[in-house]
Amino acid sequence: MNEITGNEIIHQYLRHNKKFPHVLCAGCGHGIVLGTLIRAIHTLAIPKDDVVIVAGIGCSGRLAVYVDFNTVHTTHGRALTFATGIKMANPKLNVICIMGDGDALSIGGNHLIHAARRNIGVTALILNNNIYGMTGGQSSPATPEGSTTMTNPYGQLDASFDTVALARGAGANYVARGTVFHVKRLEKIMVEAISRPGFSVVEAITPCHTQYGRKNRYKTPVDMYKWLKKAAVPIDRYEEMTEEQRTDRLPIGVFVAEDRSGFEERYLSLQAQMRAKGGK
Amino acid sequence: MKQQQQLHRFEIRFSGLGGQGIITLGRVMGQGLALGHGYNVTQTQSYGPEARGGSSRCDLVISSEPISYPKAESLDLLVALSQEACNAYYPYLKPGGALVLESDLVKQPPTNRFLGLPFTSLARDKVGVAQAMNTVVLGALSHLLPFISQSVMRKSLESSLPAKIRAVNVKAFNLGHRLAKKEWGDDAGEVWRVEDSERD
Amino acid sequence: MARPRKRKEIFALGNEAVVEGALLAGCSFYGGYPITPSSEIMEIMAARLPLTEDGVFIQLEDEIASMGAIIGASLAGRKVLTATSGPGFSLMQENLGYAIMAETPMVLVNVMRGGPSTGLPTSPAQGDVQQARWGTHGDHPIIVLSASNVQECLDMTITAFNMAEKYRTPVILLLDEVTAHTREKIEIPNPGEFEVFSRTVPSMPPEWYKPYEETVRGVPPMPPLGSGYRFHVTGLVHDRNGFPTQRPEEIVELLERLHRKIDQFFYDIQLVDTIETADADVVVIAYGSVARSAELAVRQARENGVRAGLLKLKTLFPYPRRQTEKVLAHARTLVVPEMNMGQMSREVKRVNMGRASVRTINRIDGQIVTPSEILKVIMQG
Amino acid sequence: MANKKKGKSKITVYPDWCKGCGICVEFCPGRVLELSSQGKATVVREQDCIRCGFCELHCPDFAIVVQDKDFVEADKLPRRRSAKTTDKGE
Repeated sequence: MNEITGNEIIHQYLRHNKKFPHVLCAGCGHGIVLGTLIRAIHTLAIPKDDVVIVAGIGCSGRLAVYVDFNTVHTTHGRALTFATGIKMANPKLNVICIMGDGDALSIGGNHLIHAARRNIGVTALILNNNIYGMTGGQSSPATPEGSTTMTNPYGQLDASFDTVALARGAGANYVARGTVFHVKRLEKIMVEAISRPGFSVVEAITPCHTQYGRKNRYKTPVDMYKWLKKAAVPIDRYEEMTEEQRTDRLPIGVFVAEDRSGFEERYLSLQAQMRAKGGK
Repeated sequence: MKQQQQLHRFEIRFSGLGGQGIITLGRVMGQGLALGHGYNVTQTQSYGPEARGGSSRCDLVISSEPISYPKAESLDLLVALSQEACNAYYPYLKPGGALVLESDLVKQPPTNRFLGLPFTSLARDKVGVAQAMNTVVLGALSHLLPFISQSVMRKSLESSLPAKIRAVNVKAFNLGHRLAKKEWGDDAGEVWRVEDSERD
Repeated sequence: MARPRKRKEIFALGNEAVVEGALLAGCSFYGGYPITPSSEIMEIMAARLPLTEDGVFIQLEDEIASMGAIIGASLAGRKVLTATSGPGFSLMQENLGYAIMAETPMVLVNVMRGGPSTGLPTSPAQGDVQQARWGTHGDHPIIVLSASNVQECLDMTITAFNMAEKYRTPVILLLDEVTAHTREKIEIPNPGEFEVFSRTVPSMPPEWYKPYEETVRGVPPMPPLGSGYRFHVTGLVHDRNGFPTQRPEEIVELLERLHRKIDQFFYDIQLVDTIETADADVVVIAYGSVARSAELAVRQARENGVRAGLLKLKTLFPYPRRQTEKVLAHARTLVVPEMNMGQMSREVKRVNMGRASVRTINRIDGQIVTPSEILKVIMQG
Repeated sequence: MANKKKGKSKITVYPDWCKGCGICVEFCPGRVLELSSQGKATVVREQDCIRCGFCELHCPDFAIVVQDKDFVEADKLPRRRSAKTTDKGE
């Protein structure tokens, strides 16, 4: 075993002029997602220069600053719009968007559905922690009905978004869900998401014990990981379950996997066609 | 190109119903005067709901000098292709200005001094394409306005049209020019030629 | 004035001229969302860009996304354009601030229409002048240009791109419905007859590159994403390496540099045209289509024996203070006609400091200020 | 794969980077790690490590490195040679 493995790989992709440990809370799954993403990029052997990480605002948005890629930390909810411009301007680049659930599903919901409809060749990595963590624990569109937050002290009234159903409905080429407990599976998903053409959506369930857990029966980070271990069920098994068995269970795995060409590819071929014709 | 007649803010308004090709008419004429004849021209038009539904309007200001204010304020020539348009814009015609009418559509002219032709039926019956009505008007005006060279305007028209409708439009243009000469007389626009030569 | 080559002439809309100017300036990326009365810019770009070698056109889901996309494309090395009007301009303010903070060159054309809100979609107005200056939050420098006729739409678009690239900043070009929707004959300049400036890129090995380093001009070089210079771009206040900072001295250093890189080049940025101002007692200060009315009024006033002049603003912000002070040396009266309630006259009054009497003419009825209205005020002295 | 590797691991925890969240301690099948009185993960039963990789993969702060003992000792030093890097710039 002479290969460098595990965190030693990751250390090579971290920015050496940044101070570690990072700003996220102890036990926050976001670091695990970042590690997983780095391993996926390493597995695919993509040069650092060809990777652009575009992040939104929130805890997830802070990840970009720590990695030695081209990194763009954008405005709240708008990461996919920047990513769309970058991909169209230079289709050669691997553009990966890191967003939170509030970022991608609430303020950026419109951009998410249109990126999916357009099938732009970008990987959307949605870090779902069911809460607005950075700003102190307010409700997000992924906050489960009935749970308690700073802005829903008497219980969340509205239903939460099903990211997978939303992305599929909007036409994403690849849709998958993983958790930070099931890391190897998540890594496989990311490898596939990045290498597919078109728009890929990966929802990573990454618990926030600080802002969500403490108010909702999960006292420590470990409690949250135990919940993940128990709640997550591979999609094929989930499908065989009865409605009753499905209660409080979360299907994980790959939900959509197609190979439709991305918007940028379709644009380039249209351009070549029009230019060959010499205009209209 | 022969010596350009001196013009000092000659203002034309084309008006009528949406779908009559008024904007195209103004644009083609403006382009011919600006690029073909070398005048300074500004063309403005009605936008939005006004341009979609009932009435349509397109203005040209033509001048030998640079044009400062681009909108038409006091019309030298009003082309009215509907009764409503005629009613609405006649008050903006300057004293001594000319009124050109679609004589089938404007049944109640606001004055007895006007030049009329049944442009729509001419286009439909003599050209075979009712939509070429605006080009018949363009042909007629190329006769009426002394500062327009018929051949230059026709060339400009041809250059702005796709090949498949070029022949029809040239036919419409020539028809308009011929009939205006016959019906309105050789010196119909003489008033502007005289006025301008006096000014210089 | 010997011209070696004849220039191509076209009979074009103001909006069309913007496209011609943008393409001449090297614009290869348009992202936008249609809105009256700016839509022709987008429509023509949609037809033209796919026919060029590397031109990209994309219609986004809204104006917020339009700004995001063009900023992204600019970071990836493109010269980028978007155009909008009224409500769309309001939506763009968020990412406009980002572009200022991340020093991203871009040109934003706002064809002003009547407001507030949906307002008067097809009527001209100049109600977005102060929004262009202060619309996005926080203290920030901004370059706002204007054009009053179709030829200027072309020329000022080229200028806007050059300034955006030179100063690494968004540049707003404010047009109004009249200018955008007037057709006129314009000349397309031949290559070589106008300046085309492109952003400076770093010329040191990547390891030594500091993305927001202090330079003499205050403008750091900017590599395109993916060219080997990996760095962090953020809308947060950042240090020289691009990383977020909260250290007071680094905050001040960044924000002061953002201002200084514009402030020290006022002579290059503040553009005006003057007509008969040398001896004028009454000077009209106008911009956009109203400047055309003003020009006619000034000429008529001269014919009537009044020494009138026109100071036409082609740069609205930073406000051309020096050029205004020049006319204030002899002007007794300044007349400021605008299609708003007095947005630019605030700036004029600020510079005037009570020296001349300032007369404003304000129209908010969706109509352009006419020459006769201006003439009347000039004649009153 | 696990048993074959039992007792052959070298585990390093960087205390500066460890935030003491306890994930590694809780889920380690060999109970190799414990939280110290300082609240940091520490290696207490290295010989029981089966190199499943859980702690390394699940450390949110990249503070744990698990290596092959024989290999590290042969090298004498924790390895710092550059990996199969795909970085164009380096």
